[in-house]
Amino acid sequence: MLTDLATIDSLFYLAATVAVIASLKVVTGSNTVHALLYLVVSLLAVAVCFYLMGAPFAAGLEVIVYAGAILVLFVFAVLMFGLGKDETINAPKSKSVANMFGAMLLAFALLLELTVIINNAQIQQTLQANVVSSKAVGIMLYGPYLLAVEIASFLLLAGLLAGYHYAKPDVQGSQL
Amino acid sequence: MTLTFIMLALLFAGALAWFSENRWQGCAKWLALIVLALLATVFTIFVISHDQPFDNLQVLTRVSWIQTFNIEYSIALDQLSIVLITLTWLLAIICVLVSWQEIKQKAGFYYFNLLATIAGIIGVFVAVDMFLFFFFWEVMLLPMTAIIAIWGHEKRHFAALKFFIFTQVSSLFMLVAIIATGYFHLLVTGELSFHYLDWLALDMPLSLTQYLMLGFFIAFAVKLPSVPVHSWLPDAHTQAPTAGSVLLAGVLLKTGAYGLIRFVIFLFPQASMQFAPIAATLAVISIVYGAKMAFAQQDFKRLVAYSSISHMGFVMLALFAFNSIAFQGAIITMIAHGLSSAALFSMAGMIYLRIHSRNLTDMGGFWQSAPRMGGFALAFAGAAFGLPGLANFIGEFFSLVGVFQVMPTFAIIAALGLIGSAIYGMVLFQSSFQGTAKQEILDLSHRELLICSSLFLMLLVIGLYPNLLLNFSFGV
Amino acid sequence: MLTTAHSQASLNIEIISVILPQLIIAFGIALALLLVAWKRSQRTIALFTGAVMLIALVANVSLLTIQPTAVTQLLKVDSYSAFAFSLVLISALVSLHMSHQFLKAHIEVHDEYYLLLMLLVLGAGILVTSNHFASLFLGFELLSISLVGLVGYHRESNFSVESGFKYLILSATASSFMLLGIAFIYSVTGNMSFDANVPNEIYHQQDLRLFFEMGILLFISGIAFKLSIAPFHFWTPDVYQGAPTPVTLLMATISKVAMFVVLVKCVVAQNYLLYDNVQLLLMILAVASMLMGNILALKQQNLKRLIGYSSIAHMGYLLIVVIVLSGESLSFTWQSVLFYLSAYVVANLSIFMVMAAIQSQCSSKVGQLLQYKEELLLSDLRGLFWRIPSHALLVILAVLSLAGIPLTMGFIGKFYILSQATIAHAWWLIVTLVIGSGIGLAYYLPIIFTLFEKEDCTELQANKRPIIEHFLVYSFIIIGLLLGIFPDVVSQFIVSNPM
Amino acid sequence: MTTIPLFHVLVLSSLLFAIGFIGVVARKNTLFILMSLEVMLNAVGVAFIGAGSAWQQADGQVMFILILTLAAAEVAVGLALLIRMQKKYRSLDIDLLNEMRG
Amino acid sequence: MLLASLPFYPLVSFLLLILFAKRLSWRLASAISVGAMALTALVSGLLVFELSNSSSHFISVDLWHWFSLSSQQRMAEVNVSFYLDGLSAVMISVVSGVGFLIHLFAAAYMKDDANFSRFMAYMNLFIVAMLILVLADNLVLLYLGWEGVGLCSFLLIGFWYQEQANVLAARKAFIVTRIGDTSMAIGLFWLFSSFGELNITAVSELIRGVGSSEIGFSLQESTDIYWIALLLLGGAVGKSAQLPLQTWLPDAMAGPTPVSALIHAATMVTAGVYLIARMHSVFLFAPEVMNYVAWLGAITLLLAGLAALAQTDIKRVLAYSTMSQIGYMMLALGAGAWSAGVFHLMTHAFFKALLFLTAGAVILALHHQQNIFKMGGLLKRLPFESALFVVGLICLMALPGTSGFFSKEAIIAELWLSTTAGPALWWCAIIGALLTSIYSCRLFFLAFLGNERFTEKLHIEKASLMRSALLILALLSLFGGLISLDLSEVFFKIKAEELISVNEPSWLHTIAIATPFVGILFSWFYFKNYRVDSNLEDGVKTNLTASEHRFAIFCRNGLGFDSLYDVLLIKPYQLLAKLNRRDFIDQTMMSTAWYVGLWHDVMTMIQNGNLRWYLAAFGLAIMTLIGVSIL
Repeated sequence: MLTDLATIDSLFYLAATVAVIASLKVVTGSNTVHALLYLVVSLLAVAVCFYLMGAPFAAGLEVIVYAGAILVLFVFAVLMFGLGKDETINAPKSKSVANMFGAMLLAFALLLELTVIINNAQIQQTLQANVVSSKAVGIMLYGPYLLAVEIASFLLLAGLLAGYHYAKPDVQGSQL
Repeated sequence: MTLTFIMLALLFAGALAWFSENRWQGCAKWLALIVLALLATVFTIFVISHDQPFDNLQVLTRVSWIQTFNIEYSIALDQLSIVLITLTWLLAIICVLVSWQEIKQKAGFYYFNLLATIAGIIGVFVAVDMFLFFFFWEVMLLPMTAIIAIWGHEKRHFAALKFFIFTQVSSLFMLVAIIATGYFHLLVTGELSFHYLDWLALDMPLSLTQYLMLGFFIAFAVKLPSVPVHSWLPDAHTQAPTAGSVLLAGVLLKTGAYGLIRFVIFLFPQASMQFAPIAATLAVISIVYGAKMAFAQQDFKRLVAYSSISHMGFVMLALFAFNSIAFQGAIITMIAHGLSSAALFSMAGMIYLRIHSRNLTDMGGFWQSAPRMGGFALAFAGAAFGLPGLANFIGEFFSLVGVFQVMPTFAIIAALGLIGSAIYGMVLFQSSFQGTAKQEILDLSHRELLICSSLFLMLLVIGLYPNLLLNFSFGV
Repeated sequence: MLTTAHSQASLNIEIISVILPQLIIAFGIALALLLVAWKRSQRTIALFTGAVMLIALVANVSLLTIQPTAVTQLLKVDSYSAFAFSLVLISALVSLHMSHQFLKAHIEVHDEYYLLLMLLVLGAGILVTSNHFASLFLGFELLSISLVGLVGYHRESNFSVESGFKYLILSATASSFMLLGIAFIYSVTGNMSFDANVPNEIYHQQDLRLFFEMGILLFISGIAFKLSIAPFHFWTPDVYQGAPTPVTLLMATISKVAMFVVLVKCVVAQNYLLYDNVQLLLMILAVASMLMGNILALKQQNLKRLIGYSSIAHMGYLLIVVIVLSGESLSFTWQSVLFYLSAYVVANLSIFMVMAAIQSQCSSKVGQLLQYKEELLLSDLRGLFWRIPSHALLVILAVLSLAGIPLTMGFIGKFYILSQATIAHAWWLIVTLVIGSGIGLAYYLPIIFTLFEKEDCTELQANKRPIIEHFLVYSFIIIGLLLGIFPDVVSQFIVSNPM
Repeated sequence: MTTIPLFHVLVLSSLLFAIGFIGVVARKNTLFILMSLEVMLNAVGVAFIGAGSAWQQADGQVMFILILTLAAAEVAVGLALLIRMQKKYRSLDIDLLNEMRG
Repeated sequence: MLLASLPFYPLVSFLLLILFAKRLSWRLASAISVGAMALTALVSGLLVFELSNSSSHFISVDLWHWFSLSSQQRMAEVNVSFYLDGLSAVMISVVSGVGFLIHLFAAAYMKDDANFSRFMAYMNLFIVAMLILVLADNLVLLYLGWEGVGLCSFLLIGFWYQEQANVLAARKAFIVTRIGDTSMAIGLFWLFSSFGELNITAVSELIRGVGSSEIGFSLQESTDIYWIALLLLGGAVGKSAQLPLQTWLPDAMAGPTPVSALIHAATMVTAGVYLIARMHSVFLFAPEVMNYVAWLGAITLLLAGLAALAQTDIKRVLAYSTMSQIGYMMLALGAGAWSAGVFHLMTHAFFKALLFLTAGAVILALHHQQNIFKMGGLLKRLPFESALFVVGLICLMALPGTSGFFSKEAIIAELWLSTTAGPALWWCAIIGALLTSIYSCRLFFLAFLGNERFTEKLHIEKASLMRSALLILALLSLFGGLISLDLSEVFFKIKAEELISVNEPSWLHTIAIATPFVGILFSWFYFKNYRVDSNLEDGVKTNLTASEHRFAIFCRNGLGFDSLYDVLLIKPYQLLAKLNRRDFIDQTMMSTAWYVGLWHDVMTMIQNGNLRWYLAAFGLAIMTLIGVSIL
């Protein structure tokens, strides 16, 4: 019954809805860590969308790099420097129970969706047909976009240097 | 090449004056004076010894300058420019003389600016490539603005700013018109050209020229100045140091009239003729309004400044009458006003030097202690209100006679300006030199006497023997 | 299954030589990292950076007359981009000199500063040569991120965090918008190269066209943000003020040049102007910039803010060229843009050079260290002319150039713009330009007047200045005058090549 | 071809983008602003992936990867700045940063 | 050559005096100026002699070519050249002769003034300008002289410039005459544009040529001539202090008395008369304007006479009387009695100069007391001056035998039958004569008879220079009428002379001759108090109070013209000037700057440094732009 309804379209819309709701929660949340977790949910939902759109490589990257690396960076920052404690007075208030419930609901929806996809052969088939394979992406990356990759590395270097400069401790006795 | 040499020499001498002043105090003015006299002589010899007559424009130099736009460094002379350049030389020397005592701070840089302005003005009168013309047009503004802004009176920055913005904004319209004409030339002949003589040969439709003409007209009307864009002038003249006012009133305003003649009327005769009623109306308003405003002023220099507006109105009216008599009148008025307003401003400077005020209410009864000064003041005021026998009368008479043949009503209203000029002339002279003596002042020194008497003599000579100027045809 | 036929990029010697300057910079960055590992010295790294840039500049000279050459599908080098990159490199060199003056007094070694500077230059180098949205985006980001690092570089400054944050967040937002725009464009056209033909069907499909136009709009607003074109200009004065002076210079010159060149490239290649809406959009932006920039700059006392506002207006003027662009006069358009940009760059370099000199001179010494003078007010220029005429002369020339007065390059630049606009009969734009210039004079001239005011402080003395500064000042005076009087010297480098 | 219309993907992307932008504008906490920026970038990624899959090209995904890089760099700088701000102002209220004006 | 040199003697003197103003002693300065004037008088005498003996009726000389005006029709040469014919001969004789005498007088009169040389210099300059005016062969040169005398008049009225009142009087004189001058200038423009000529003889010939043709001139030209004549009349009216531009003359009495004698009685004020006489050919072809001339003359004659009746200042009485006498001349000109008008001009110059100078001597003796109510009984104290004054007065009243009688009778005789004038104007002239004799008697009785009403000791100067000048003038006044003027060569008649004596009533002459006596008789009784003055204090008081009714004040203040002009012209002009002192156009221009500044303030408020606002603005801008592009 559930599987009948589960076409690629409907799954996509569901994931999209989850992403939107989760993003809304990110934006409106008051607790930093909660918001970050909602962000993870949103990213996961988007990853599902990617997957459904035939970009499994991108979906994987989304989960690994985005949700995995970047958000962890956030979490580290929040936890290490105690940023979570600083809440602006005007942040919207919400009940934590409702938050928990909502987060659970969204995560659950995503889980459900994933299982449906994995278990539904028809969907898998359709997806296979449409996929832009990671191989193609790789060829592109190291073919025409080779320079772009190089430049992206410099971009990361720039981010690194700037971040280092801002974050490094003050030199003792120095005005600058 | 001689003219180019003269202009470069002026700049060079200016720089020299600037630097040498640091070493030998007080040498800049001598240097400026000597250089001006020398170069004026060079110019005279050049003009006299030139083989071709200057009835028509004689192109002297024509060198390619900016190839991207086919812009040339091209200068030419004709009688009109010769006359105006001669006036420039005269007033330049007067300027140095009136600054003799007045400018003590940063004298070196001052004379640099003065000489640079003069170089720019000469450039304006000789340039025939329109880009070059515009170039000089702006270049002469810069040192002039500096003179106002650095050595001016209490509100100098405001005045300099106003002066600069008015002229600059209006000249941008001219620039657009120049570019448009240049590209129209490209459209017609397939070659971009900013050369005046090329443009003269160009046949342009009236629908186009009326806009182009307007672009030029705006710039020149501001410079002239004509009501309602005159409002920079009183401030600039009032706040400028004496030499600045002399140069402004004496020569800079003439560049506006020169532009009207050379570029508006000769380049776009039809469009100008069509525009003549409006221009003449503006001119008449300038005459009457200027005279009326001059009467209301309390400030000596401001009064003279407004009288300049009135006088230059005569020039514009005469030019837009399209009548040869009026045209001659316009040119004589230009010269005459150049001399007489320069004289009045010098007078203002001399008074300012003595009593440190330009306010008429602070003056009065100076005739008692300074009779020579009073006599000259009266003579110059007389020139300003068109006393026959002095140059201004010839100018106004020719202008009005000419205008009357074409536009009687305008001439009659403009003649009311004569009454107005008598009124402000009387106010000017009487409240400064007559009445009870408010304080004693020194009479003219020898240098000042030289300034006043030379100016007066020139006014008188032109007034009694105008053929000096009238013998020129000015390309009519 | 549609796959675009990407020609396999072959990075042969010829192509490498074409992007040699960029490569030199990139290589220089890598080497600099090694250098840091070997020896941390202010002097060494500064000299090294300077050398890298000089070599890149030399390498770039030969490219000035090059035929358009594609380097993979991402980059395309032509004479225009080479010219623009030369401008970038020159400004970077001047900025380097200023930065060195600014940093050398400190004990701490600021390798990252120089690295970021090189990264910035690299980003600009990529931008000016980019021929693809991807490279555009990367260059854009490289520029932005390096700038974010540099803007807040002076960490002791009160404004460090503020300006850094402002620039980071706004620039990130702007780039997001731009990316969204690119995504929309891409989703309609299916190709991200500038050379791609925009399919004809989008004229007929309403929804697609809507997305396409919105894409262009978002894309342009992203670029407009970087160019600080009104109404996306809000960050400009604040960040200009907060950033260290050499960095402000970078923002005023490099980022403007690079962004504008890429904007023109993109608009030219993709023929966006075929859409009336785009033209209207650009027109609104241009008019708003010309007016708002000039009006906001009035009565401004802080010099850097003033320059910031004036840059808004200048970009507005320059935008006119893009609006009236037409296929026939493409090379003329390029000439106008590049000439105006070089005039703009020279003027900004001149002003900032003097500003930096004043700042370093007016800084007070606290112990061994210099307390850098942060706020540079108009009144700090007072009487400069009588104390150091050369510096003041440079400022005068620069200000006149910005105001577009003859004798200076700025005037020729304005002449180009007016020529373009006149040919295209864009009278309303011309009127706006004239009004804008008029308002502009009301704040440019007071700067000059201030220079001439009677001196009251004698802090800055001519003889104390380093020789290289004098050399730079005099050479810029000469350059400014020479190029203002003989603009052909510059324009002959901006040769037209068949695209 | 996927069955999901490109139009819908773009709408989703715009929606996410709008949410992110609203977050950037509305939130006063700097951390939330950075998070919202991530949401925006992510939304752009959705659009690229959608377009790429609609055209069946790998370019979309390549762009997504590049955006990912950008996001990483941005977050690095942003968090570093955040830490400086925390140190200096003892607060993450973005409205404190308005010393420069006029 | 003699003619050419004429104005140069005073000019050289002027230059000498002005250049070495302070260094010259009184003796030297007066020698130079008076000597120059003597030379001028001598030369003009020679010239007149030469003219009367020469065959042609004019002498002319070209000095140099001034300029030429080219119009469509012809090239008008305007030269600095002099032209002497009968009319100008009369004028130069008057100017140089009377001028010389007045110089002589002035040298003594102004002896103690600190600025004596300057004064004499101005006087000389005035003579230069006046000679140029009368000798000019073209209208532009005439205009030069015209303005020149105006300037000198201005200078001399304001000679004692420390007094604010004198300054104002000078200004008033200059500006009011300038109004007339402007009208004349417009007339010149008009003349040139219709005839293409500015030379006086050439213009006359052109006009006569037009007029003599059988059909007459076209309508266009006739209106042109009408306007030209009217505008020239404007000039004449201004200079000659006729209605409506007469208000400056009484105030002009602020100048030293020789000035009043020379400029404001004998010469300059008659320039208007000269102009009309000179341009009579124009006026002849504009009969309406001739009519106006006559009427203006008549009205001025009456009103000025009326005003003279109420004056308290001796010089103002004389000033009004001058006005009224010039009214006679105008009346004559308007009636076509050219010769009579010019004749009266000449005789008037003699006796009015005499009157003024004598009055000056009296004033000097009374320490600059000019109020006739503070005089009285001078006949006994100053018999010589009083006698001369009486001579002047009887000439003024035109008692038979005096010069005034001959000239005035000549005018009155021609009025009745004149084509333009007529009985009405004749009656005006008669009433005018009556008024003249009344105010003359009033003046005489009040100042010279009765008791002394002054307390200071008289300052009696017996300078022989002064006295001799006065004496010669008195002789001229008495016997000047015997000079016969033959100006028939000069004046052109439009039609053949008709016999005039046919229809004239016989009683006309009787009345004309009798009128002054009636006036004297009337005054004898009416101003009895003044004459007898039995009770000094009361008499003055009662008379003063009696005459202080409104009408008298009204008359004394120049019949309200001054206040009328004040309200109509001066006040509005001043108000306008005051209101707009700051130039509303400038204000408008500057308000643009203010407006831009306002925008700046508004925009600066937007630039508030708030990051979130910047972001919102970013979004807002994009929304707006999307909105615009969708619409």
